[in-house]
Amino acid sequence: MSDKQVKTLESITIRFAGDSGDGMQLTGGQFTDTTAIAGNDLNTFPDYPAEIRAPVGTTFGVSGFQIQLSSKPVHTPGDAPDVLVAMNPAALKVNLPILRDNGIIIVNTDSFQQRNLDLAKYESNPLEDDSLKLYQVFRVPITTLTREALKDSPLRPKEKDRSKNFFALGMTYWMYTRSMEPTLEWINTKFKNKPELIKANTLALKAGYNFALSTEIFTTSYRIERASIKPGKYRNITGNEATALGFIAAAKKAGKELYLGSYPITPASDILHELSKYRNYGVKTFQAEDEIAGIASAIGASYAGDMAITTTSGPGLALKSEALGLAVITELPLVVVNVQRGGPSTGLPTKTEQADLMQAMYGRNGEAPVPIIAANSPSDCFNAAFEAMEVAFKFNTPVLLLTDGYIANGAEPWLIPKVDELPEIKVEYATDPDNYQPYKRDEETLSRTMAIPGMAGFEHHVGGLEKDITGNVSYVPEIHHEMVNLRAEKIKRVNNYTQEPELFGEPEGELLVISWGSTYGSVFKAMEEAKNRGLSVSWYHLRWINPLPKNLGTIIKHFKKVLVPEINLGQLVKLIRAEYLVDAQGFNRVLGLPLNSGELLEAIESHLKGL
Amino acid sequence: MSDKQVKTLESITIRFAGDSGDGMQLTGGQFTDTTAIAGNDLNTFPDYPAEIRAPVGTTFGVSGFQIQLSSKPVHTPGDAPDVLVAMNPAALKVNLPILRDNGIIIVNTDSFQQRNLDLAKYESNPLEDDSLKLYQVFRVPITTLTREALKDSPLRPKEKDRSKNFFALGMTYWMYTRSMEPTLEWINTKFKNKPELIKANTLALKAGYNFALSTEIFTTSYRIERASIKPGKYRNITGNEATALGFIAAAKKAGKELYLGSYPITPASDILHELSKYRNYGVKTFQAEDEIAGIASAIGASYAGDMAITTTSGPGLALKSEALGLAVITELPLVVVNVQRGGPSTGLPTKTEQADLMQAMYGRNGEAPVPIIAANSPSDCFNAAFEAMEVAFKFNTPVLLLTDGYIANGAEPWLIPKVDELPEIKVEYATDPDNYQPYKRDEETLSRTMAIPGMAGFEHHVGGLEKDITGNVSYVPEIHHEMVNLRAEKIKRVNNYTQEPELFGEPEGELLVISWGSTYGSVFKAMEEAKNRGLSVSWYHLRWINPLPKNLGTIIKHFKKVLVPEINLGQLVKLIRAEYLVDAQGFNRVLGLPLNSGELLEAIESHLKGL
Amino acid sequence: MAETMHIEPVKLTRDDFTSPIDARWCPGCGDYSILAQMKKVLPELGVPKENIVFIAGIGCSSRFPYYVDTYGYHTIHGRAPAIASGVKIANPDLKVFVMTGDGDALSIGGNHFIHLCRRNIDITIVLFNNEIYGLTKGQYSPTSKQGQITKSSPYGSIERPFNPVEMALAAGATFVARTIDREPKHLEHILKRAAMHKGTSFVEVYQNCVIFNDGVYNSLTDKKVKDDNLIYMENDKSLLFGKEKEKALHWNGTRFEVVQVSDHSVDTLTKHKEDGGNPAAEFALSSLSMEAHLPTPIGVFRNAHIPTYEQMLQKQIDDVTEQKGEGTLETLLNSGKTFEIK
Amino acid sequence: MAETMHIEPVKLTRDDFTSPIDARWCPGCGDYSILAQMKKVLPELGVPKENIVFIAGIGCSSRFPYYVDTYGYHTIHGRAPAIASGVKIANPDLKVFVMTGDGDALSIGGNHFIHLCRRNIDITIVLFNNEIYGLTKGQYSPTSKQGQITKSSPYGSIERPFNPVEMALAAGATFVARTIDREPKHLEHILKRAAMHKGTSFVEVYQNCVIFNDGVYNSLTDKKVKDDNLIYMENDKSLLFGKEKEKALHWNGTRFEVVQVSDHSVDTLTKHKEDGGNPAAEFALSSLSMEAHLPTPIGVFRNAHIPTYEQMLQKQIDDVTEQKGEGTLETLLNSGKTFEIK
Ligand SMILES: Cc1ncc(C[n+]2csc(CCOP(=O)(O)OP(=O)(O)O)c2C)c(N)n1
Ligand SMILES: Cc1ncc(C[n+]2csc(CCOP(=O)(O)OP(=O)(O)O)c2C)c(N)n1
Ligand code: SF4
Ligand code: SF4
Ligand SMILES: [Mg+2]
Ligand SMILES: [Mg+2]
Repeated sequence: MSDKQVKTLESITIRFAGDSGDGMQLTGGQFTDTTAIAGNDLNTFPDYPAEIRAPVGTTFGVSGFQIQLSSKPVHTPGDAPDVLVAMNPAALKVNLPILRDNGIIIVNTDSFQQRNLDLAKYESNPLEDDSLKLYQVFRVPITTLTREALKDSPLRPKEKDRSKNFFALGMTYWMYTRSMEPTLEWINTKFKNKPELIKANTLALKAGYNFALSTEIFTTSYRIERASIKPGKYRNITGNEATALGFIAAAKKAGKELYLGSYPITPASDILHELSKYRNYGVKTFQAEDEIAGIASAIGASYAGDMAITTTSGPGLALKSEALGLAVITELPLVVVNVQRGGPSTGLPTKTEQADLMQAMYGRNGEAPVPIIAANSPSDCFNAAFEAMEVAFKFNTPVLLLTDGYIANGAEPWLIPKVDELPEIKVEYATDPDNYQPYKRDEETLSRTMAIPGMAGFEHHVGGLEKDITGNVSYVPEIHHEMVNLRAEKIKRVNNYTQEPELFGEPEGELLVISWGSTYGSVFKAMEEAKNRGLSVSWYHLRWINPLPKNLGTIIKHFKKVLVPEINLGQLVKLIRAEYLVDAQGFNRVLGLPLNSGELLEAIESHLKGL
Repeated sequence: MSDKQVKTLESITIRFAGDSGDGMQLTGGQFTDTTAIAGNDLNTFPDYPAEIRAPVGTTFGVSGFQIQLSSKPVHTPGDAPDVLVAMNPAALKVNLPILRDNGIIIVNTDSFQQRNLDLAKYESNPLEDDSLKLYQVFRVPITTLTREALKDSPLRPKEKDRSKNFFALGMTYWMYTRSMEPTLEWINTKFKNKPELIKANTLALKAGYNFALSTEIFTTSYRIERASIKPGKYRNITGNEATALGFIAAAKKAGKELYLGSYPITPASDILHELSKYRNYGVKTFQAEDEIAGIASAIGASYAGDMAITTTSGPGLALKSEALGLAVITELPLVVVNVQRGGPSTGLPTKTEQADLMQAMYGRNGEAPVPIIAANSPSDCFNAAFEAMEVAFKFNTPVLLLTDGYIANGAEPWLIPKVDELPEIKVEYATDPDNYQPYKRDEETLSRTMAIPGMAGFEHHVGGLEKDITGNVSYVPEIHHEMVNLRAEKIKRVNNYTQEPELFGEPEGELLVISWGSTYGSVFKAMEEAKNRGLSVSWYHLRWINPLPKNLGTIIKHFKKVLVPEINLGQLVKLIRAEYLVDAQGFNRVLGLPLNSGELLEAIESHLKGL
Repeated sequence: MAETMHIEPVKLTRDDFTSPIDARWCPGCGDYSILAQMKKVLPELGVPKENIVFIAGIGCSSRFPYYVDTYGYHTIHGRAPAIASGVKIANPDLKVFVMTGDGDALSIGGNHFIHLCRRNIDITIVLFNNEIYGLTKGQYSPTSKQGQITKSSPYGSIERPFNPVEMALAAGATFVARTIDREPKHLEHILKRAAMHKGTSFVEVYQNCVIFNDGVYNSLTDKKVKDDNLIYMENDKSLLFGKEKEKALHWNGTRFEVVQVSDHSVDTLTKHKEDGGNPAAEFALSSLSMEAHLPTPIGVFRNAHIPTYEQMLQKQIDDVTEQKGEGTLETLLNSGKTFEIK
Repeated sequence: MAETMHIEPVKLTRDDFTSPIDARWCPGCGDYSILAQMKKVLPELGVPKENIVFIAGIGCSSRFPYYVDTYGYHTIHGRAPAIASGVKIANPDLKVFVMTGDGDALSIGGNHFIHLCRRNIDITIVLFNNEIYGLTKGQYSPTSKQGQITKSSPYGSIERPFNPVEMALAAGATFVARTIDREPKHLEHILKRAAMHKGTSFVEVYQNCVIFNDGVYNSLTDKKVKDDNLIYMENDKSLLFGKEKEKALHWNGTRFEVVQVSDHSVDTLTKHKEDGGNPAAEFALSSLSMEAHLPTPIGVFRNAHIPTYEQMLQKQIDDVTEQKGEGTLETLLNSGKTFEIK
């Protein structure tokens, strides 16, 4: 060990890639946890194959997990990985194009046999021709070495081979000076009833570590200093987990039971899975027969007094449109979570996109406005879910929460909030049965006066037809006009109560970047670099998209140009143009991938030049 | 007769109103047909009660039918009626507020008994207090007179009373110098198996006519000269009928069978009813189990080579969103007709509104653009349906056709087109099985290359996942980006092939009015008056809303202000602001009623003043 | 649930359930009878009025909630079973009714209907079957007879009807019954039994639409002929019918056949069993109404007792809570693998 | 229809139906067997390849169309029956298959499924029942057993399963059968009969999902025990099972019971009848699979022959055309009450 170098780096991006069966998501997850405990900031991007279970060894079946770790705050999993761990030819083939120039590749040479090369559609073996000459390639016979390490194990060969990801993990632990402890601990709990597996995986992990330590191949290991992130108690959390926890927390803070009505759909299903574990928190999950029943049952639960949510992804939101209109006209508190994915139609179910914003705004018949909030990052989903619920109950309205596949599956360390730092959520019901009118409104918020079944003396009717203040049907033209306007005005007032985002950068200048949702990290990175380069660009990242923040119009006036980066063909940019009559331009990529901050930076520069 | 006056009027607006059971729609229909044959131009507005079948005599149950007839071209059923025929107190109560000052009221005095007054919630008899003093009231004991006329009929008293609408009709025929012939003919065909009813209704009609002729009450009858409308063969047609015929005509011109998949919903059901009559035209109507199955089956029929449509109203369109996305990504020709009604949710099912435009534009997950066309008037629905189909087949795309309750139920004379004036619709299929690629595109239109089941050698797969040119699934980021952009670009090119609307008025000036759909008539009227008043205002009425016409940007530049009247809270106006960055303002009324041209004219004036 | 106030039940009367809103069905509509009987049943349930909720979709029938003075939600077309499921799961103390029509429940709402039956959530579904879409003015429905001429089938419908009872049985409803608007006593009795049942109860009510499908049940309601066409099923009783109860339905080992009572000794005649133990008999009985030459049974087809969905959910909540302890916000936030940054 | 080319049928082989696209199910998935048998059946149908259309929703099973070299449409979740209905009505010359899963057909698509069965459109539905949502990685489905632990039911599912055969019977499918992925001969035979049937035919295939629900049908596929648990129903034959065919299902007048063949003379044992004439027997047989202690029948539950939807539609078109004459554009435009303006 002593004759090896230790270099200190600020940050590094590693991508683990292999066949779907190779356990890459698990490997990535372990690396992530260990990294978090080591005190680095980090951000991850699991990029697994679509729904298809491809035959082993093909490019369709490649599963990847990317992590950026740093001693500085990071907000993205990194554009181009510095290191690629490729367990088979297909994994190499798929991921090579995104690796940075002169990047490190660790390959499992055992898997580069003709059959696998054919499956990956390689004409010749890339380890043997010069196609990798621009990279630093570490050739390791991982399978052989793993088998060797496990030669005394009673496991069958196939089972032994399953440990090879731990071998690979072990190597990276040495390379990036991570402790093996957390993973060893995890192995012990995970396989507590399968001692043979504990042994095998432990051996493989250590063998990998020792191999890297002792072999000549690796000459250098790297340190990444602890990040100076805020002290406190952390846990790694994915966006879907954070969303689930945000709602349970909101229910506790409101003294309500949480009700989820949902139908499984990628990439939203994990919220359902997560919430279904919390029976002892009084969480009721109802796996409905379809998305319509999912929202319909949530509407019923809300009507009956639970804190109700429904979770889905794009096609499911389309199906919920009609029922969402019912929640709008009957003015019930409800949060609809849409974890966006690539569209249209079934589209690209496992890829990320931001193309449901317009559907969220307008995908209902008639004038049916709802507030829209978007989460910025995995851990931010907690706050966004909580805040969505606060607004739903304050205004008695359905609220749409937008996340997407990228932050839903991605993970980052989350500074666990203190219980009493979280605000109470006040739920108000009618108190005077003699003069009860369900559509009587609070003067400030225009929220209607709720009473729920079980409250004696408040029996009343509501429904999807237009109505007057009593809740009874009315066809009077003026009442319809008034109600349509009141419902619209109520949603406009939401921004009297929500916090406005902070402007990043100078209050005036050449270019203003406006973004929303999961692009936060990429834009952050691009903006930091832009600042370094001294560019006159500021940034405003929206939290609430409907209604837009009050001060946005004023902010915009102080810039010559506006650029709106989105993972769609230009949706927020249309809202901004219509609202502020500013010639905002879009920066749009629809690749099923998170925005590339390098590309965005270029776009910023060229927009500045165009001035 | 000789001692009575005959006055000539340019136009007149009459409203028949009575209980749902009083046959007012039938009466209005007869008056309309007779008026058309008399050579007047006309426009009608049936305004029947909501879905509710109210107890007899209440205001909820009032059914109205309004018609404007004129010797000049008319485009609306008139803002305020000149004449109200009120068969009972409830009908008087409901309609009095819209009658013009000093208007004529013909009441059935027999029905003004305490019970009916109570049901209509009249505190005192309006015929006896002075609440009608601003009007010319004709008091006729219609029920008594009808019974008297039918005293020799063997019908039971209740049945006799059913003829009283013919008595009322007879009176109006005299007053407005209409011939009784067409209605007498109609009675003979309609009741051909019920001779007693032929006799009764004939007697009642004539009795009403003779009563008006001979009694002292009516001193004046009115003539409305023939309108100098284009010579040719006409028929009265409602919007829903015209829509149905437009599609059958398109199918004939394309040599295709017409397939409708639909679920009944007010006010669209009549298209289903109408089309189900045309079995001998090879029209297949499939009454589906819900709106989703309606569009899904139409997608299947289109895929298999029929000319396919689906018809619905707002909530139904919401339900169709997901499947419409499938039609977008598989690029199949299909027309979705949305007969708009008051929303949100169930809203006001029998009232009119234009609030589904944004849903039509954006109500789908992902980037899923479709062309949108809107019909201007009842008869124009024929052209709009035909044109929608032309575009659907030229571009292999679903097209959205927007009409609304007002023009769907309203009727006007329709100049029947000549068979060979209608263009052929060319349907193109792949011809070369060896190189068949379903997503290979025409260079000009970007339309894809279709082949349908049954074509040997062209077997292929399509589906809702993202795909490459072969139709097979592709998850390659760049292909997704390319396909999303191609689909968007294809729809943008629709306006290379569609006719641009004509600008009404000067090519430049102070104010430009931009409108769409059924407000055509009201805006036309307001614009005519504005012209008379010499106001500097021009008008552009959109036919295709997506894509917007190419020249609109240029036109807008020649005006200082833009006003967009709509029966919603401002939807087209948002599209225009976003697209052209012009400070277009909305004129918005959401009353469930057609736009009032008088109010619009005021708005035009005040916008001009504001300059 | 926290918000539910528990009040000592007071003796209620039908007037307590009379809504200030006048019913607006057509004069003579069968819906009035269902409303009248329901108002008689409600006070008998022993449930405080504020704990009663009527959920309906869209249709003439679905206007029902407005006409009873309880909590009522007139929702959207076809979704009432799903909405009601949420209501009941949120607050199991509530007595929840779904009021629906043949179009609402079996056309657009077919899926939610069968899934509610499958889950056995404690909800009472009352289906007003007039074999027509009333509200939208007369199109055929999934229960309309083949050949029926309607607005959307001017040359006769070519679709085969569903048998709602058979669908409810197959989907797993634990109480399944049929009755008729024109048999007020029977209607009242069946509504009451359904409402008292624990689990998903389903009642098909043959209902006359005077406007668009008048007389569709004449053979079962017309005094002159109904005795020969209608059988009142009663538990443990023979299935007698005819003017003098001279005929009976008798199980011949394979199917039901019509026999003369005089040809049998009474105790050898097949007795009706409601207990839900025999799918063969349930389906054989339910299929009779589809055959023109056989009498139509009304009464209870199945009455089975198994745990309800919400009972099982509560049990799961209790079990997990017992096992893991009641979750607090503190434990929630600090669960999973945490670590300190200093 | 005009575009359909009629070509003399050439003798096709299974290779003609092999798609250039490789199937991408998990190794060992039961779906492969269904694909293999289907490719054997297709050439036997006597239908030209270009007239065969596979329509599927979403799910592992719904990937099927890509893997046969015919026309194929991979649509959206649950809607395949409705889309297929449009395809068949548009062009009745086509042989249309719906390939679907237990989630696709019975959860989100339940309504379209039952309505297709009701209408008797000539379409063959093949339901891959693995009692799980495979594609979305393992949530319970409407056919999962109560108590099953899945991603979305970590403490066991509290829902009661549907019996797909029972639903298809109740909804009116005219051919209803069940088979198993691991019985290739039986599977092939049933697929062929279903495909040849005129009207809505329904085949439930018990299919093993090796990843998320492995072994769910072990009792029916494991050599050691299957003989005691599986009954092959054959028309007009007794319902024998057991290693030595020593046991039989016998109708005791009310229900099926298991008897020893030795206790009976063979021709007194109940014989299976597929003819669709007896709902009691159909439902009694279909309900057996829900009872743990009774054997599960595979084979044909119902095989009834009545006119199909599209035949009746064509007849109506012909009748109306005969009566009113064929409609032309000229007559269309000039129908109704016209008048001349000069
Ligand atoms: C989404 C949607 N689709 C269609 C309709 C129109 N619609 C309202 S009620 C109804 C059918 C009613 O039939 P049924 O349930 O039998 O009730 P009935 O009026 O006969 O009592 C239809 C098609 C609607 N309101 N919403
Ligand atoms: C509208 C919509 N909702 C949800 C999904 C997600 N989804 C895809 S397949 C599936 C269930 C598949 O189960 P099954 O039909 O049993 O097929 P299997 O994969 O088991 O063969 C679900 C929930 C979707 N694609 N679209
Ligand atoms: S239309 Fe028929 S069902 Fe509806 S209220 Fe009238 S009679 Fe009753
Ligand atoms: S997940 Fe299950 S059903 Fe899907 S392909 Fe794999 S084994 Fe088959
Ligand atoms: Mg009905
Ligand atoms: Mg499945």
